Amino acid sequence: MTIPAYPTFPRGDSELGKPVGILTLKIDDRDVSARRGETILEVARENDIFIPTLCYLEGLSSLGACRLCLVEIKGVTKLLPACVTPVRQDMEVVTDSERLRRYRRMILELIFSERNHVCSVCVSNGHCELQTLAQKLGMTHVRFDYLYPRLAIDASHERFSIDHNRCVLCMRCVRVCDEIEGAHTWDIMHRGISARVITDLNQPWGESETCTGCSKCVQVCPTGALSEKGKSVAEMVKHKEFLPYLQIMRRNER
Amino acid sequence: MEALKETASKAQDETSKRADDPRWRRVNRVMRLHGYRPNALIETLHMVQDTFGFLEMEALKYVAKTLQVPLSRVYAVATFYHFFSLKPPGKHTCVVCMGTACYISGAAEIMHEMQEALHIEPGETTADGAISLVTARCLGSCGLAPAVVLDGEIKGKMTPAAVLETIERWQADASG
Amino acid sequence: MGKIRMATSWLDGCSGCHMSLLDMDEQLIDIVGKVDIVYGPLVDAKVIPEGIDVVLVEGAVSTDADVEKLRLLRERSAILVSLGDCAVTANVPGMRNRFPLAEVLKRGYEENAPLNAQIPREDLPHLLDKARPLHEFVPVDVFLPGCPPPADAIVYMLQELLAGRIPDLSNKSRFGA
Amino acid sequence: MRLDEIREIARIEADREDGYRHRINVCVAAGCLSCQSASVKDAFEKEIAKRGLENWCRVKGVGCLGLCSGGPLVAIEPAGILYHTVSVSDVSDVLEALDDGPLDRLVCSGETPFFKRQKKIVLENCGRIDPERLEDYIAAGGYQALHTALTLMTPEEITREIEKSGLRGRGGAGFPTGLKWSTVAKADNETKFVICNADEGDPGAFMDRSVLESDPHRVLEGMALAARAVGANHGFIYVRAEYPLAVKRLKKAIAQAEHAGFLGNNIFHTPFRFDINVRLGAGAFVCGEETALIASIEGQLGRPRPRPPYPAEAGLWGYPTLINNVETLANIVPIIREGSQWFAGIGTEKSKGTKVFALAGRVNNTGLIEVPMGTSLREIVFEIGGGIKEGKQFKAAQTGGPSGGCIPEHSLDLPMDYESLAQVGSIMGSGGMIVMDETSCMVDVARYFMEFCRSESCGKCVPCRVGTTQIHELLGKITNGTGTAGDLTKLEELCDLVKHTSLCGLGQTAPNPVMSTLRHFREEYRAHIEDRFCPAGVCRMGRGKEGE
Repeated sequence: MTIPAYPTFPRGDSELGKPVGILTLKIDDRDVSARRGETILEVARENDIFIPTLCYLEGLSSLGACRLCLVEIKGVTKLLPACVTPVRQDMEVVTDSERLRRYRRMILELIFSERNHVCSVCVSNGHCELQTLAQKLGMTHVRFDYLYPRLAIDASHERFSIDHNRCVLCMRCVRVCDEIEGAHTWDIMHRGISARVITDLNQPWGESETCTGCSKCVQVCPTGALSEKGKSVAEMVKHKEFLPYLQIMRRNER
Repeated sequence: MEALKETASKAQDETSKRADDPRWRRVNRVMRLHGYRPNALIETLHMVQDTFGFLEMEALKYVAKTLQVPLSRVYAVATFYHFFSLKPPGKHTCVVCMGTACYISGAAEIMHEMQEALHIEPGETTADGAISLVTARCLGSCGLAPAVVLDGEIKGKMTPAAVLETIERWQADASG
Repeated sequence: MGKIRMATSWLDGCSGCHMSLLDMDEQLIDIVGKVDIVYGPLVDAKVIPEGIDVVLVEGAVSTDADVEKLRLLRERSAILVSLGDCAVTANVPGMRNRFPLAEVLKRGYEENAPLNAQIPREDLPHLLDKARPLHEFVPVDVFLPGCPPPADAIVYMLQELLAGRIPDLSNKSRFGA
Repeated sequence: MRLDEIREIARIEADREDGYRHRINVCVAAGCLSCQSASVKDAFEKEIAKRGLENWCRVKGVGCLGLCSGGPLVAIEPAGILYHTVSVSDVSDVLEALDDGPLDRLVCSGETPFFKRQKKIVLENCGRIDPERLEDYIAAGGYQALHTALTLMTPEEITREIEKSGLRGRGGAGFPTGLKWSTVAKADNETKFVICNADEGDPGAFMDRSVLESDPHRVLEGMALAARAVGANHGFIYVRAEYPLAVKRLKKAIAQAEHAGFLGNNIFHTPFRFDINVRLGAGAFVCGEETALIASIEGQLGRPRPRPPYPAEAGLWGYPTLINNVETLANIVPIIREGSQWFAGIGTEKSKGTKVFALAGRVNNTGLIEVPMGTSLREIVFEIGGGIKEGKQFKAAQTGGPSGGCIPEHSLDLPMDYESLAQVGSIMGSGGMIVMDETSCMVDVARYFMEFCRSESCGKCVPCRVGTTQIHELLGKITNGTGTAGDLTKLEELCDLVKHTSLCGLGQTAPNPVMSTLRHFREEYRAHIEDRFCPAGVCRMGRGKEGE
């Protein structure tokens, strides 16, 4: 196993004279200010600069797993994920370049090739983050062979179902169940290409001893993997607004 | 109320059974040494597998409960690490080393022959529970490639024929 | 300036993309003035002609006959458009791909047949192991996903092609609806 | 324990050894054990007892003697004779020959390049001491470096010695060890940890295993020195469960060291305290990555997390943590004992010291070797390795395992150091070196390594999880004769993506075997695709899918 050398961030020395905790940097040649400790993604969003994300969700811990939010930083050879990289004084960030666009499209191609994402017959058609990203990033076709895994649908829960064909392993369900609901019903079994989300000891969801039926996992799922039963495609809109709200409430409690 | 009593006494039985059984005492000892902290999970699973040969569902539940680790996390850890097995091993085990040195010296050929002879894939056990076929990443016997472990005994410079000979003896044992 | 020689073709699909093509309302008149449709389900021609300028292909590649037809179309056309999700991703026809072919045939022709259950073996094109998108067989010049692609996107694409440009279709259509 | 007590133990031990006219050392490391060296050792003991020679001869099981292809190996001291392929039936002949000179049919000449060209620092005790006896280690000078460091040096001085020695990490990319130490040393925290990474996962490497099995105390002492330098009081050794013998010897060594007061509280009557615990890996290559390794010690899934923060700032349970691999730590004791200048005098300008390689594959002499950095590949393969088996043609040497690359024939004169290896698209890695001849297909080798990475990927990030699978699929197509002209471009694009966008080192280096073979053996790929022909005759072509 290779341990790559520690990359070092170019440190600016013009921090003197700035108000405490506020720093300035450039994103796509725009001067922006930020609070110390904020991530590149947060600062970009405050300034309406688009960086694509899939595993990231405001209100949950960040993973840096989908790699769609990779950005270029001047003076750093590696691409870094915007969702977990804190801003630094005088950092120069590029969120959009030919190279980034190419990588992002390829990452989407890989996700589409991994499982059976048939948008036309998906319950989330029209409300799917993956579908929207493909359109937004101009991924019009997949050049790699589809893997066509044989995956199951678990509809044993009385109100929800999970279709593994649509899962992108973003782990939002795992995180929301652990971090917000506190049940930790979900996790991921196996590893690599064989990884699957599971409930409890890989039991049918309906037989889970720990699931509270709160539906948070369904609401945060970016695709049609987790859905509510009995809803039509038009109705299957996900509501994630509760997350930042819950976070604020919990912080206030403390 | 009756049902509740029954459940309670069952749980009691379960605990005392585990306290009486020397095998479970080994497992409990590991957990106690680590102060029943969740971070003892992997060490505990090692002991369960070492004691029982594999990780049974009931054992996973028991460990989850005792260490206060979510069930799904226990299952995740037990399947993430390839050293752990959720299925009982066969009576005999044939481990074919697929390390680089063994691979370029013909390990793939040995593995191929074994699959043909046993009609199973690597990681599986024959239907009669007699023989498990396993691959190893590297046994560290690269100097003696290709290496095969037959029931715990490392054999170097192996050929398909030599391994088959042992396999056939095992098969004869099982049917005899 | 002479008219553009256009062909359309329908492989393993539902013809929905052709419907969408016809769904462009009054803009159809404008387009028809500029193109000759020389081959396809919309016209009578039985043989694929030489010298096609643009061919729109709907549907996935599912049989050996599809492969043959697609190769011929590619050979005889300057620009090949992969029209709709079936052509671009194999879409619904590709949903059989996660099952072995024998299982698929058994399911379709035996288990679900109320009478005369039998798998057809003669006079039909040989089904491929998997239904696949066009670009896994031939080079494709333009991809227009959608199930079906909206008529407006088709219009935009044709207008751009007529103007001699390879269109940028991102944002005009998407996978699924 | 005090220094004079150590010296006393060493003296008694030396006297005891000198009391024997003949000392028979039988290699009981993994390689020789797999050719039944244990029964050879038993046979010696029985035969000596039968002949009543107990007061003249003693038999000892020792760690790796290096020349694994000649196992079981038996060394006779003080005559300095090494016998190869000793079987139980040879035992009485060997005993007969003790007084009359060597037994010609089994003797290995000590003058052969295999032994003469090596320089042993890390392996200095391997094959000389009984790894299960602390006294043996002490007699070989053990724990004196720790005594020196604790009584005569400040932590800063220890770190400075390591910095000045130029030692670089032996687990992979070669990060300067001293710099790593000083980063952890500077971290402001009362609690710090030192971790020894013994999760040797490269499928063609076994040097860490040999060190642990042959000289476990050296690693413990190295860890204690590191702990003193960075200010840590707790250590962990994360070792593969697949190495039961190494685990057993480590645990035994820790117990001995604790009992003797080399670990625990008030070591050498100083305020310094340090304890070491062993944690078992469970079969996940990715746990060689620092953050995954830490997660695994915490009992979690071995999934890497983005860095920064680096383990040096926030590691095990969030505390500053130093992680070094076994071979790196095994270099610490000699550096402190002999001084940084001595160490810096060995090797090349940028790569100091020696490197242990697990030499395997199609060479005559396979086994564990240690050479100065900068030794040429040609010297290793043709002199130490004794050339290619059966007089075949050298084709390539693979270093760095699944993260490394293949070095072709025209680079045979390449010096083995970090920079030169990087230049040809490989890496030093942990030290696996597999030599290949014309019977190896380079596309198949690339496919083999990609299969490894695919199944070892933790699955967290998309490029590694799906990218390695797609690369493996493409290589599968090429090696079964269904590759197409566009596949090489796709391969290159995917390799570029996986290398630059994966989360951790596993993914970032996974494409290396493919990229290096594409670079040096492109015509072989072409032959598979265009002519449906495998030049090495390894790939079974024409097993393609129907309809294509």
